[in-house]
Amino acid sequence: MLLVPCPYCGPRPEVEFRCGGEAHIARPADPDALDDAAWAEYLFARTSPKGLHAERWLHAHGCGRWFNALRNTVSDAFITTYEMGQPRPDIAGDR
Amino acid sequence: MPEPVAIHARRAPILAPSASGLVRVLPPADRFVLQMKAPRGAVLPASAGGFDLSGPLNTVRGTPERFAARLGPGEWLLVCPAGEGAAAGPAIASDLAGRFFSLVAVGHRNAAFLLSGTHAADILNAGIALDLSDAAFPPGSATRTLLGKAEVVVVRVGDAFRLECWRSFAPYVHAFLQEAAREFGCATSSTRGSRQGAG
Amino acid sequence: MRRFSLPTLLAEALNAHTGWSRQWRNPTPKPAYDVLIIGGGSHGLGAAYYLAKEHGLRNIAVLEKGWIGGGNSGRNTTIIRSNYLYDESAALYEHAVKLWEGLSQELNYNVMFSQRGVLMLAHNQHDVQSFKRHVYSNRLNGIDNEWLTREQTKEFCPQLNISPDIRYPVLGGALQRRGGTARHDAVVWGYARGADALGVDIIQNCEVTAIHRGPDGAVTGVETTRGPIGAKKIGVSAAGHTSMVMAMAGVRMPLESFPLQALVSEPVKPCFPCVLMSNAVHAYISQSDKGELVIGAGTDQYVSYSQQGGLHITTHTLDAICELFPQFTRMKMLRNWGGIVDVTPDRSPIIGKTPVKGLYVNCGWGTGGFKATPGSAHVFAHTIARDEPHPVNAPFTLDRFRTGRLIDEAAAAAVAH
Amino acid sequence: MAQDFRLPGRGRIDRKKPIAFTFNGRTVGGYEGDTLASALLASGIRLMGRSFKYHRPRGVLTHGADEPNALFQVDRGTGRADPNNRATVVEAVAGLTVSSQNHWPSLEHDIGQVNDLVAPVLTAGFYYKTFMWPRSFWDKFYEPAIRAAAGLGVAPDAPDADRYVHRNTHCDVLVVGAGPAGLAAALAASEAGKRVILADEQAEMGGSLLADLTSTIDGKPASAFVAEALKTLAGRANVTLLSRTTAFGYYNHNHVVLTERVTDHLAAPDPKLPRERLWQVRAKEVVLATGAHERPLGFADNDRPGIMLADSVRTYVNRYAVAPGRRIVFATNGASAYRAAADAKAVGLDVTLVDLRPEAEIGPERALLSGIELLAGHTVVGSTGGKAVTGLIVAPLSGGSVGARRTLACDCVGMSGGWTPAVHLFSQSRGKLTFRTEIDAFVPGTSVQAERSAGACKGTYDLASILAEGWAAGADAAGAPSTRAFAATPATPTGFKAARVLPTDADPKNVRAFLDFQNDVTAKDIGLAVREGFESVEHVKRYTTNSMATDQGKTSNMAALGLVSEILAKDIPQVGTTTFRPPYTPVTFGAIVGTARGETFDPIRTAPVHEWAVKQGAKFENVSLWRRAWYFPKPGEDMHAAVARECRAVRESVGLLDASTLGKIEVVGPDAAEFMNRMYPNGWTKLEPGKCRYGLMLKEDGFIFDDGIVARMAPDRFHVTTSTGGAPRVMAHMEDYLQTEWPDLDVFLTSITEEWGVIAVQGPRAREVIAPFVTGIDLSPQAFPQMTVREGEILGVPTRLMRVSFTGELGFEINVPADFTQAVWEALFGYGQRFGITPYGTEAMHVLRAERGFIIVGQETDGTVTPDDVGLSGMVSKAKKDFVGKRSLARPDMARADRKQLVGLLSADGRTVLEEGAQIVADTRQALPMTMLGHVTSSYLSPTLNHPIALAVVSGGRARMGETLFVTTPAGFTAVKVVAPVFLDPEGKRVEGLVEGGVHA
Ligand SMILES: Cc1cc2nc3c(=O)[nH]c(=O)nc-3n(C[C@H](O)[C@H](O)[C@H](O)COP(=O)(O)OP(=O)(O)OC[C@H]3O[C@@H](n4cnc5c(N)ncnc54)[C@H](O)[C@@H]3O)c2cc1C
Ligand SMILES: NC(=O)c1ccc[n+]([C@@H]2O[C@H](COP(=O)([O-])OP(=O)(O)OC[C@H]3O[C@@H](n4cnc5c(N)ncnc54)[C@H](O)[C@@H]3O)[C@@H](O)[C@H]2O)c1
Ligand SMILES: Cc1cc2nc3c(=O)[nH]c(=O)nc-3n(C[C@H](O)[C@H](O)[C@H](O)COP(=O)(O)O)c2cc1C
Ligand SMILES: [Zn+2]
Repeated sequence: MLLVPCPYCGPRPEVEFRCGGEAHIARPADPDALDDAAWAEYLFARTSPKGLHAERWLHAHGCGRWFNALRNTVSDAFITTYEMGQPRPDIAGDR
Repeated sequence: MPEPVAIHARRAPILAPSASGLVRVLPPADRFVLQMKAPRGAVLPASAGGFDLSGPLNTVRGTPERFAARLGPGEWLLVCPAGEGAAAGPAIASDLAGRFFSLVAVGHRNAAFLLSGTHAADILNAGIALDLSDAAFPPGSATRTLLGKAEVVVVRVGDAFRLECWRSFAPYVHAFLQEAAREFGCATSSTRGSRQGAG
Repeated sequence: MRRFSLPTLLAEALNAHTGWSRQWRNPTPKPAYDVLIIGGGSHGLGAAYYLAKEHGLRNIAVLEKGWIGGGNSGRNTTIIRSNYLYDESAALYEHAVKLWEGLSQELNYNVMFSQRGVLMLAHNQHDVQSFKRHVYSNRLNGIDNEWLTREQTKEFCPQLNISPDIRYPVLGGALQRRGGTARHDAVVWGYARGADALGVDIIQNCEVTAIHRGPDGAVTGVETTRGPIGAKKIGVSAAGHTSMVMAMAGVRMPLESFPLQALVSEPVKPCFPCVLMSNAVHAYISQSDKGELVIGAGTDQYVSYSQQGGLHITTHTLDAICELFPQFTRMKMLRNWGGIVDVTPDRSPIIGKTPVKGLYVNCGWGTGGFKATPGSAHVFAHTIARDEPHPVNAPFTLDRFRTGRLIDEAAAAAVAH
Repeated sequence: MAQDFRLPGRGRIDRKKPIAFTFNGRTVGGYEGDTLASALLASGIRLMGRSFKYHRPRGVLTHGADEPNALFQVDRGTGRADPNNRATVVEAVAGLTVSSQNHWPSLEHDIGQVNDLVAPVLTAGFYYKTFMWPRSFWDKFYEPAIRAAAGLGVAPDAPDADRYVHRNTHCDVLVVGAGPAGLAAALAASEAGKRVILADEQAEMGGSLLADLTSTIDGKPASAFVAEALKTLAGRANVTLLSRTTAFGYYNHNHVVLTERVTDHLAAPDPKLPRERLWQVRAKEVVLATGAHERPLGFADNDRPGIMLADSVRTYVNRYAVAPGRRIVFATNGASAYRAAADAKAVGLDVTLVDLRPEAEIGPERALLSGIELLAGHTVVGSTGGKAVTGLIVAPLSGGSVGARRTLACDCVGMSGGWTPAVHLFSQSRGKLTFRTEIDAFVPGTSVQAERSAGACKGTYDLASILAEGWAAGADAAGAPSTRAFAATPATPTGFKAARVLPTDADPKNVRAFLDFQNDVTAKDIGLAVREGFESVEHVKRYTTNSMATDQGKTSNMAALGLVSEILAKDIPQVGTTTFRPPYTPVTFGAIVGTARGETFDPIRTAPVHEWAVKQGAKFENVSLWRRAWYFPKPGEDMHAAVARECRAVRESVGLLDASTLGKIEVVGPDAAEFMNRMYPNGWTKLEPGKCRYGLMLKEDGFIFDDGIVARMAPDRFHVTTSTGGAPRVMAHMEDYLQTEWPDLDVFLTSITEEWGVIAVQGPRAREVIAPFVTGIDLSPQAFPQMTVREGEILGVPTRLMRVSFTGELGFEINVPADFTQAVWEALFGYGQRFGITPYGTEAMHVLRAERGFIIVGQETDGTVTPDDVGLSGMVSKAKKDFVGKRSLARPDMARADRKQLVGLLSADGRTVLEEGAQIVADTRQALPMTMLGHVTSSYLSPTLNHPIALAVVSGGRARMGETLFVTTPAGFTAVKVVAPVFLDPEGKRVEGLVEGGVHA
């Protein structure tokens, strides 16, 4: 079980959280402006990288806040967390 | 028209309160969920309706019967004795006038337990994965978390722990705590009625 | 290729088994192949086998970054069934089951396909309705699947606790008698041996690190840890690593890779007659020929390539197993491991062409592609050889996510594996 | 039985506490402190089991967790029997019923032994090569035979009588293993005041020192060091000592999981105690001090009972006061066995030592052998005996050639092939191993988690160094680095000359040198695997099953990969190891499950009127975590009769439903209406306070996700309801958008599902029933029309009273604070008697709504259904620019004419109640596979219409009105007519209560 560093509460057991998948896939401001392919890309395409992954977490059974995290998908180590709406920090990931 | 019937409904909590035992069921209370936006650096009110809101996240302020537990950056669980909510609600609202907030009465949503004695933390740790030691969770701490498969709010009141859960989870939480408390002695506390099998 | 049979086995027994030779060669990669398959799992090896056997191609290599079968093919709970709801899926999985039924003989390799029956339990009214929907749909698709009453489930699986007093009482079940299990490793090795005998080069310890494309965008070959290899066509069959491999060709996939766990108990004498699945409580269990209880757990919630998940996921599954089989709490977990499964939004696979010319993909099998192995390999080979899908895999396009024509087995039934 | 092999005056057994248990029906005596293995050996019992494949007679090989051979069925009474217990770790307890496994009819005379005769056929992977013909024989004959032969013990078949619990805990330093390294680490770490947990899987702490009678530490006997260390640790409040506790899993982020065996060692445990306790430790730092496992030697017939590890001989002698034999030959390639030989000699046993190493390569350990015959430069080429070893066949080695054989008569062999550090937990933590050639072993390399190893598990074998290393590791882990030197005498004899299979003069074809004792994997099997192309160690493992047995190869791993490296002429690091996985030793399911059994398996959520319904004799159904009243049978009624009566009551008079389980969310804030506009396809801006509206919720993919009535309580306040099962996911879905997509909106969500109990009062008399109790609300139809909400009081307590109907009848949903629900319910029920008020359950609710053609999300829909599919395109605003799901509805496939659409079906024969889930075809004469048009989503015998009715989704259904289609039945097909999906009151008049004398169609 991961120890997830909630930026509000500190490290907490994973069971208190819900992982919301890849971060920074913002809902298009004007969905109608997108063609089917672009809309499908928004809905379904995911990077699923081997290495650093920017992802969303919800401290569901804790403070109730969503936040972003950078995690290494090979080691499962959390590199950093940051608030919703913040850009992905510029950290070079070691594999 | 039929004759009017003038009786006042009585409160029937899901578990009957109990006065003793390692795991006690507490009597009904009144409660509110208060929410406000709390971006970093925001100045939040220090109190409302007599509830001290000034504590940082995951702490509680007040007395064992009347307290404000800050469960999220902008979320408090306010608890007061049954009956006091009627006056507290408007008082809180008026103290917060001019702000964007949400105040929702949830007095009946929760059931509450009190665990005391030297093994209180051990019993809770049968299902709670947090560090409940004095160092990590001193008196004045409060947080939402999981006990086994139920969401709970744990509030450290002095040496004891108050546990709140949603009403329908109370029988589960109670049974869970009873089971965990078994090795530490008798954990009596009565439930109301049976929980029948499915048909 | 030396044929396997009882007589040859006996002869070798007298000969201290010195006469056996390699089941597949260990070739050095050639500079170029007609077809490269990336991924030496059962699907990739199977595709190579059918490409050679049914489409007359000979210049084929399978590139495997580690050891063949080291991916999900070597770490799954081996459940095989074809009682899927939608016509498209039913056709695909049934295509596979039919091939399973003759696979040991076809490959001259005993894959121990054991049709012990797969029983899926219904625990609530919604399950009952959903399973009957499956049963009827399967019937009209010519696939065996029958509804069992509560008592009949107990008859079929006497170990089952059908007491009405348990948390989620058993209300009945859907049984596919032709479903069962197979020896996962044997499937990999059998296809490898078969493909090798047809001239396919199986190249292990050869990780693809880049995909090369020509001026017209078509693939021209790959870069690997063992050097560049040219190719006219490339089939990607990399399961949990598909997103990474496809990214090498600039294609973003509707996939996420999650750890999926399984465990075995210590081996015991036969105590469990069938494959039993309960989706409502998340339990999958069967007993292997060696005697272990083989138990499938769920996926962890986050993307990971670690082949390792949290104990709470396993716990959740064992909770359910012990609720249905309270006598098993004294059994012991012997080993617990994880694989990396590539999950699509509609939980159905993608088998077909890609936006890149010469590049084909077979992926998205998520938690349940072992059962499809022969069928999937067979139609994937067809797709690669003919540059057009077999009718069976035609609906399983990448494009369905654009059009919305999903094959949403998960939404329809919420059944995995 | 006499303990003929018990040694006098030594050992850690408690001679004042004799115990007795039975083994295969014979009574065996022993003492507290014995394991089953030591007690059996004390009684001279060597034959303890049969191997997996060849059914070879086997005795105990080890004295600890690595035991592959001596596995027992242990019966502690009803519901307390289980298989595959290692005799070396199960403590001997009075009254146990112990039996050996995997033989028939008896351990001594086992028919399965024929397998040993045909062993040449049963090589690695033989089953892949045969049993294929004839095809049908596999299921009927071959596989059942293979299965019957496989497996070890017998699975329990009675429910477990024991309980298990969990404990989550945190510490600064977790020390695993309480040998010298672990003790020193714990002392150092705790000195710094940190919270320390020291765990050891054995009954006593001390590790190898418990069997060490010669070493002194800082001038005191090793045992005194252990005692003092434990006393110091026990006296420190910051230390938790956990004996009988195995750390079995090292997971992410220093989550280490241990099982503590609480009662198995007690003859009459306190019933309050759990059998096992699962410790889930989150440690800031971990010190691994798990020791090393001794390796067997590979030679022909190295598996006879009586042949065991040298250090095990030493342990049985010193710790358990048992002579595993009287004439013992030690065979070794290294130094440590010399100590074992010396200790055996010291108690008067007849000892010989055979060393593979030539005289010249033997180090100072030579001195330990005074009075002991040493055959240096000798190899072992075999053993003699049947069910017990009678001799060891040795031969001198000179210049690589094997000299004349000689049989050393003996009743016990202590073999030592060197040591393998127990790097299991380190590897599980994902640390990378490195290979140290000089000790022929993998040791911990780079750590990945906050962890360090010390002692033999790190390849350090000298006692003084181990202690110092342990101390430094503990201090370091506590963040207070310090060093301490320990004096330990005599110097530990260490070092060995790596050997895989010992040189032999026999034809290798005929040599069976066992590597994996349990799975009967021999060196030849490894050779065969490699020859057949299985070159990766992972392939070798899977093809031969080496290291896949219950001991997970603790004694065999190194041997196998060493052989592979030899055969392939590759360095061992290049060959690599197989993956170490949890658990370190097998863990009971019970420990993992803990309290999640019976009523604490999963919460059973019950609604406020649940107890009342129980008393009424209601039948219940599970809906998500909830248990809801399904129907209320009266004596003699079956489900159909009860449901029909309940339905009629609602149509004709009035019924009561506990609808409290509906999800409810209070949406509050100045932007609440805007938020609702974005979340739902329909419009909310114009909904006035006091009004209700049906809300259909889509996911971004355009498919229906949930539905419910929404009441606008105030301009900035909505009371949203959801389906029972959907409540948590709808709340999560809303919160997600609110926090992550539209943080600019000033809206807050609060779950009020459990705050409000909901009583649905439905039927033409509904208003009359509630009227006497309601205050502050004008209930007249004009003042309180359909789809409105009013706040007032009922029985003097606050209510949100909604006039809504899911039955098609005049109806109200009374929301009251949950604890008041039962009182209100009882008042209504009492007063309503004059109208024949009838409680109804979920089944009647389903029938009633189906008669009116209302959908249930999850029944008519399944996650692939759009609003238009179920005839609710009217709910989708054309005016709104955007809402969740809008864009997806514009995809080509969402508008196909052949999409499945909601229709009604009437059985042509007027009798057949269709099965829910049944499939629909146009033509029953088609060949398989048939073209299916859709399926039945809901089906009932309508009590109101006295006719079967069904809802279905049918391809292009709305254009098929009046068509005859065919629906599957258990027996075949039945004809149905396609009709509109509203069977009753299409104009919706009944909600006004305008009924004249009931309805019968
Ligand atoms: C725990 C678990 C339980 C399961 N249970 C079942 C079940 O009961 N029934 C069922 O039907 N299915 C089950 N599955 C799913 C099933 O295992 C998979 O769907 C199936 O094995 C996929 O086969 P494959 O050949 O596509 O993939 P794999 O066997 O994973 O093969 C892919 C191969 O590609 C290789 N590769 C990846 N990247 C590269 C690269 N860049 N270069 C070269 N090679 C590369 C990998 O090393 C791997 O060997 C389960 C899966 C898991 C993990
Ligand atoms: N002479 C040699 O060549 C040689 C070689 C190896 C070991 N040794 C001797 O062995 C000893 C090594 O000392 P040490 O402290 O490193 O090891 P140890 O064997 O003394 O202690 C290890 C302890 O860890 C426990 N343990 C192992 N895995 C565990 C787990 N997963 N959970 C809980 N407990 C677990 C064991 O029960 C044991 O008590 C020394 O006495 C050393 O001389 C000698
Ligand atoms: C169907 C099946 C049965 C297995 N049986 C055993 C077994 O009896 N003993 C064992 O040690 N491992 C068994 N395993 C697990 C493998 O040892 C191994 O853990 C798994 O293939 C994953 O590989 P890895 O652990 O090397 O990553 C089994 C695996 C599968 C898929
Ligand atoms: Zn938090």
